[in-house]
Amino acid sequence: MFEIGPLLIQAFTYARQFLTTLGATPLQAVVGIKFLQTTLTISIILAIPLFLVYAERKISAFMQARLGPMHTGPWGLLQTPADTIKLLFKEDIVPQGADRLLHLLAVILAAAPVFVCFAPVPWGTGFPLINLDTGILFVFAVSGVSTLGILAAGWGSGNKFSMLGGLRGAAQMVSYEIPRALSVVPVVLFYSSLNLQTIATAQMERWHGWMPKWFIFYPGIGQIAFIVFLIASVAETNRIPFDIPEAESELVSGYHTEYSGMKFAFFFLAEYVYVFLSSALVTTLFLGGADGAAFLPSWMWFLGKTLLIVFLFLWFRWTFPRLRVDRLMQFCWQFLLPLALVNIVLTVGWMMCKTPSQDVLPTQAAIPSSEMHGSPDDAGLTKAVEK
Amino acid sequence: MTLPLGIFYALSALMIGFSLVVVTSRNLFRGAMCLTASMGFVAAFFALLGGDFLAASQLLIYVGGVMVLILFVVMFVQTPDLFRARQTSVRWIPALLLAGGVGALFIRAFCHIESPTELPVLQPTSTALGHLLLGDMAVPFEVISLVLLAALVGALVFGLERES
Amino acid sequence: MITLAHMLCLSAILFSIGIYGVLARKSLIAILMSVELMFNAANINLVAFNRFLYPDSLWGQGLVLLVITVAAAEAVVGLALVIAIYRNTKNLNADDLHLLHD
Amino acid sequence: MIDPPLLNKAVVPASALDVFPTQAPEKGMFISLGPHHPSTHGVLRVAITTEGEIVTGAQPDIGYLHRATEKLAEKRTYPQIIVLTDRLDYLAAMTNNWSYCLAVEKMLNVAIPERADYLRMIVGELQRIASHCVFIGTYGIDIGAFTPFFYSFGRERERILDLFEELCGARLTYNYVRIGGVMADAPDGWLDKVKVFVKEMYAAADEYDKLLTYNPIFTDRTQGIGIMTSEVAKAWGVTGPNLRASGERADVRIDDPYGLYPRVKFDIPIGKNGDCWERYKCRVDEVRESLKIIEQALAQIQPGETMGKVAKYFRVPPGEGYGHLEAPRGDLGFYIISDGSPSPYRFHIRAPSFINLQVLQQLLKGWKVADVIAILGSIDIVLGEVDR
Repeated sequence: MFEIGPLLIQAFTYARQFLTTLGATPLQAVVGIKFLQTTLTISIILAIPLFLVYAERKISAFMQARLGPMHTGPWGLLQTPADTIKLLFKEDIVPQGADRLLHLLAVILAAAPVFVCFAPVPWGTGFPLINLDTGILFVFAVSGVSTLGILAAGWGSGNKFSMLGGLRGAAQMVSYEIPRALSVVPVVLFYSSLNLQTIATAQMERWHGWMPKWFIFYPGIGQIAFIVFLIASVAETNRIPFDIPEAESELVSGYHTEYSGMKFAFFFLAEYVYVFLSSALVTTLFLGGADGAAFLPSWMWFLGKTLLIVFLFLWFRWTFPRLRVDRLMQFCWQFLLPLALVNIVLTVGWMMCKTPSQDVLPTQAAIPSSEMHGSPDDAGLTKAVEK
Repeated sequence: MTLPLGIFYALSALMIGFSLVVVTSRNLFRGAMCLTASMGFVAAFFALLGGDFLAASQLLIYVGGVMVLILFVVMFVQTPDLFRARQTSVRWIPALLLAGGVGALFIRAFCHIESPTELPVLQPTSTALGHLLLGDMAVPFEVISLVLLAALVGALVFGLERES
Repeated sequence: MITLAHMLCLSAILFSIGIYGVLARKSLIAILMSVELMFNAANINLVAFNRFLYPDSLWGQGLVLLVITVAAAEAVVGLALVIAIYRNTKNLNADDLHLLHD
Repeated sequence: MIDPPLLNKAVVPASALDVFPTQAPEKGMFISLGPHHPSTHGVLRVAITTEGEIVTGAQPDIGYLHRATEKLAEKRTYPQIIVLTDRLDYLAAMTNNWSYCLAVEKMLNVAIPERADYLRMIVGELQRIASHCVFIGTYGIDIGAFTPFFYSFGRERERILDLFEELCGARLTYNYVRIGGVMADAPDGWLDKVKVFVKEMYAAADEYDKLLTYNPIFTDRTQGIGIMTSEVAKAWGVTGPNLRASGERADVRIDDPYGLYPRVKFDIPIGKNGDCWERYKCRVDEVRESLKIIEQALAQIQPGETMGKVAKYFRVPPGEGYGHLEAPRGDLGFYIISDGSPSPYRFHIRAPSFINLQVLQQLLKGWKVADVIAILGSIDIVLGEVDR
C-alpha cells in the first residue's frame, strides 16, 4: 500500500535538484540532503522513547494486576510528556565535590552514540540513512563509546560510591560486548557481508515457497545466536536481570543517583533508545528486517517486529529478579562466551557441509561489486567528494 | 578552499588541540578523556582516507576497549596529591626543544612530497581487507593472536594480588 | 584537495606531541597515554601512504590493524604493571622509580 | 508493695562505643546502610565494614522508631493498653492484641467463651497469612522482582484487610481482641466470605511458588546464602520461621498451646540448612498451614457468647504474669507486674524482631556485600516491634 520508502527517495532527489538549481555545488547539495535525512530520522527516534516509556508503564501495570497511569490524558497517554516537562523544571544539582564539566559530558557521552548507531539500520526499502558497508561493526564500535559515559558519570559525581557503581556498570557493559559481537559472527559469515541492508535483503527468500528464510529459523545455529544476542543486549542496556545501577543503589549508590532534572531524563531516554536500537538490530539480523507479506508496507513490518522484541525486553524486566554482581560476570564469561564460540564453529560446519566442494570463502572474483541498490545518492556522495 | 580541505583543517586543529591537553593537563582523568577525543578524530581521518573498516575497528578497540582500561586504572590510582603536583618533571624544557626539533625536521621533509592528484574512487574495504588478512597476511595474523595471548597472561601475572 | 603532505605533516605534529608527553610527564599513566598518541600518529601515516601511493592494494590498512592490536596488548601489559607498581609503592612518579629492588 | 527486681538498670558494656564502627577500617570500606534506605524495612541503620567484597563486621543501630510504649503503659489502665499493642508489630496487630490479652487473662484467670476463642484463632491465622504476604512481596523486591509484590501485598493482603474491616472497622490497628473475649461477634455472612477466601488463597500460594520460590535466579540469589545453624539460632534466641528454617521444631502453638490450638491438627514446616531460601520457603508453607487451621476452625465454630464476665473497671491482683503466643515473626510475649492498681507497675514486651535482629551481627560476617540485602530481608523484622 503506501510504501513510504520510494516516495522519500523521489522527494530527496527533487530537493537535491532544487538545491543545485539554487547554485549549490553537487557536494553541498548532497551534504544538505544528508542533513535533512538525519534530522528526519532523529526526530522519529526521539519520538519513540516517549511511546516506549508509556508502553512500559502500561504493560508492567497490566502484568501486576493494576492499571498504570490513567489520569493524564485519555488512558494516561499524556503521562510521558507530563514527566518530561516536570523533569525540565527540576533543579539541576551538581554535587559539590564533582567536576562540573565532566558531570555534563558524561550524559552526552552516554546518550549521543545511541542516535548515531541508527544510521545503518534499514527501516524498509530505500530507507537506510546511509548504506554503510561496515554496518554492524560501526554499530558496535559507536555503542562501545557509551561505556565511557558511564565511567565519566561515576567519576563525575564526586562521591566514592557512585564511582564504584560506575566501575561495575562499565565492567558489565564491556564484558557483555564480547558475546554480543561474537553472536553476530554467524550471521555475518552466512551472508558474507557486514552491511545490514544486504543481510536484511538476503533473508527475503522463501524455503519451498512459504517459510521465510530468516536467520532465526535455521535449526541450531539460528536459535543459539538469537538467544545469546538477546541476552547480551539486555545486559548492554543495563536492564533487569542485569541492572547494575539499581542493584548498586541497593547498597552502594549507583552511578546515576547524583543526577537530577534533565540530565537524569537523558540517561533515562538513552536507555529506552538503546532498547529500541537493540531490538531493531535483532529484527534486522535474525527476523529479516523489513521482510513481510505485501499487504503491509515494509517499514511497518520492521516496526512491528521491533516492537515485539521491545515487548520482550519489557517482559523480562517485570518477571525476573536481579542477578548478583559476580554471578552476572560469571554468567557472561563462563556461559555466554563459550556458547557464542561454539555457535560460530557450528555455523562454519553448516556452511562447509552445505557447499562441500566449493571453497567456503567466496573466491577473489566473487567480491560483491561496490554499487549498492540502496539510496542512489550514496554513489553520488563518493563521486562528489572526489571532484 | 574546497569543502574536504576545510574539513581536514578543522578536524586536525581539534585533534591537535585535544592531544596538547592530554600532554599538559594536570588532571589525569581530563587527560584520558581528551585522549579518547583525539582517538575519535584519528578514526575520522581513517574514514576520510578510505579506511571505513579501519575507522570502525579503531573506535571499537581503542575507544571502546583500551581507553576504558586506562580510565579504570586512572580511577583506581587517583591519589589526591597526584592532582595538585606539577605534572611535568624538571626537564620539560629540553623535552620541548627535542620534540619541537624532531617535529620541525619531519615537517620540513614532508612538506614537498608530491602526491598523485587523481585517485580511484573510495571502495568499501572490509571484504578486500578480510581476504588480505587471511590470504597474504595469514602468518602475521596468527602471530598477533600469540602476542595477544602473551599480553593477557602477562597482565594477569602482574595484575593479580599475590601475598608475596 | 587533501594531499599526502597534509597528512604527513599532521601525523608529524601528533608524533612530536607524543614525544614531548613521554619525556616531560611525571606520572606513569600519562607516559602510557603519550605512547598511545605516538601509535596513532604512526597509524595515520600508514593509512595516508596506502591511500595516496598504493591505492589499489590494502597492505597499509592491514598493517594498521596489526599495529592497533599490538598497541592494545602493550597498553594492557603496561597498565597491569602500573597497578602492580602502585600497589607496592603507592606512588606513580616516574622519577622515584629508579630502584631495581626496595 | 513489692520492690521490683532491678530490671531496668541497663548495663552498657564499656566497649560498646568501639563496638560501633563509624569510620572505615584501614584496609576495607565502611558502608552505612540506612536509616532511610530502599530495602531496610523501615528505619534501621546497619553499619557495615567490609574488606574488599567480604563483610567483616555489621552492627545494627536501632532506636529510630522508639515511642516508649512500655513507659506509656504504666500510665494507662489495662483495657487502654490494648490500643498501644496494635502499634508494636504494625503488620500483625491482631496477634499483638491477643498475646497481651492472654497475659492479662492469665493473671485475672477469667474464662473465655468458646466462640470468642475460635474467632480469635481464625483472626490470628488470617493475620499470619497477611503478614507473610507482606514478607513475600517485600523480599521479592529486595531480590529485584517487582511483580510478586503486587500479587501478594496488593491482592491477597487487601482481601484479608477488607475482611478485617468488615469485622472490626479498622484495616491496620484493630484492637478487636479484648480482655475476656472479642469486641463483637462476626457479622452474618462473614464466615462464608472467609471460607471463599481460604479456597482461593490455596491457589495464590501455589502461584507464589511459580513466581518466586522455584525461579532459578531467585534460588541462585538465596540458596546457600546466609546460613544460620540451629546452634547459632538458639544461642541468639531467634524464634519463629527463622528458627524453624534451621531445622528446629519450635512453635509456641505446640510447645505451650493456648486458645483452642489443641483442637486443630496442623504440622510445622521445618527447613534443613537454614539459608535465606529455606526461611522464605518456611513462610510460604506456613501460609498453607494457617489455611488448614482456619478451615478446621470454620468447621468447628458454634454460635454463642463472645464476651466473658469481665467488669468494666477491674483491678488485677498484685503479682507478675507472662503470656506469649506464636506471632508471625516469632515468640511474642508480654510480661506484666501488677501492684493491684488499675494500671500495671511494669510492662515489658518480649519482641521477636528485636531478638531476631541481633543475629545479624554474626550472620552477615563473611558473606559478600551483594548478599547483605538478601540476608537482612530474609530475617523479616518490623521496626515497630524492635524499637517499641
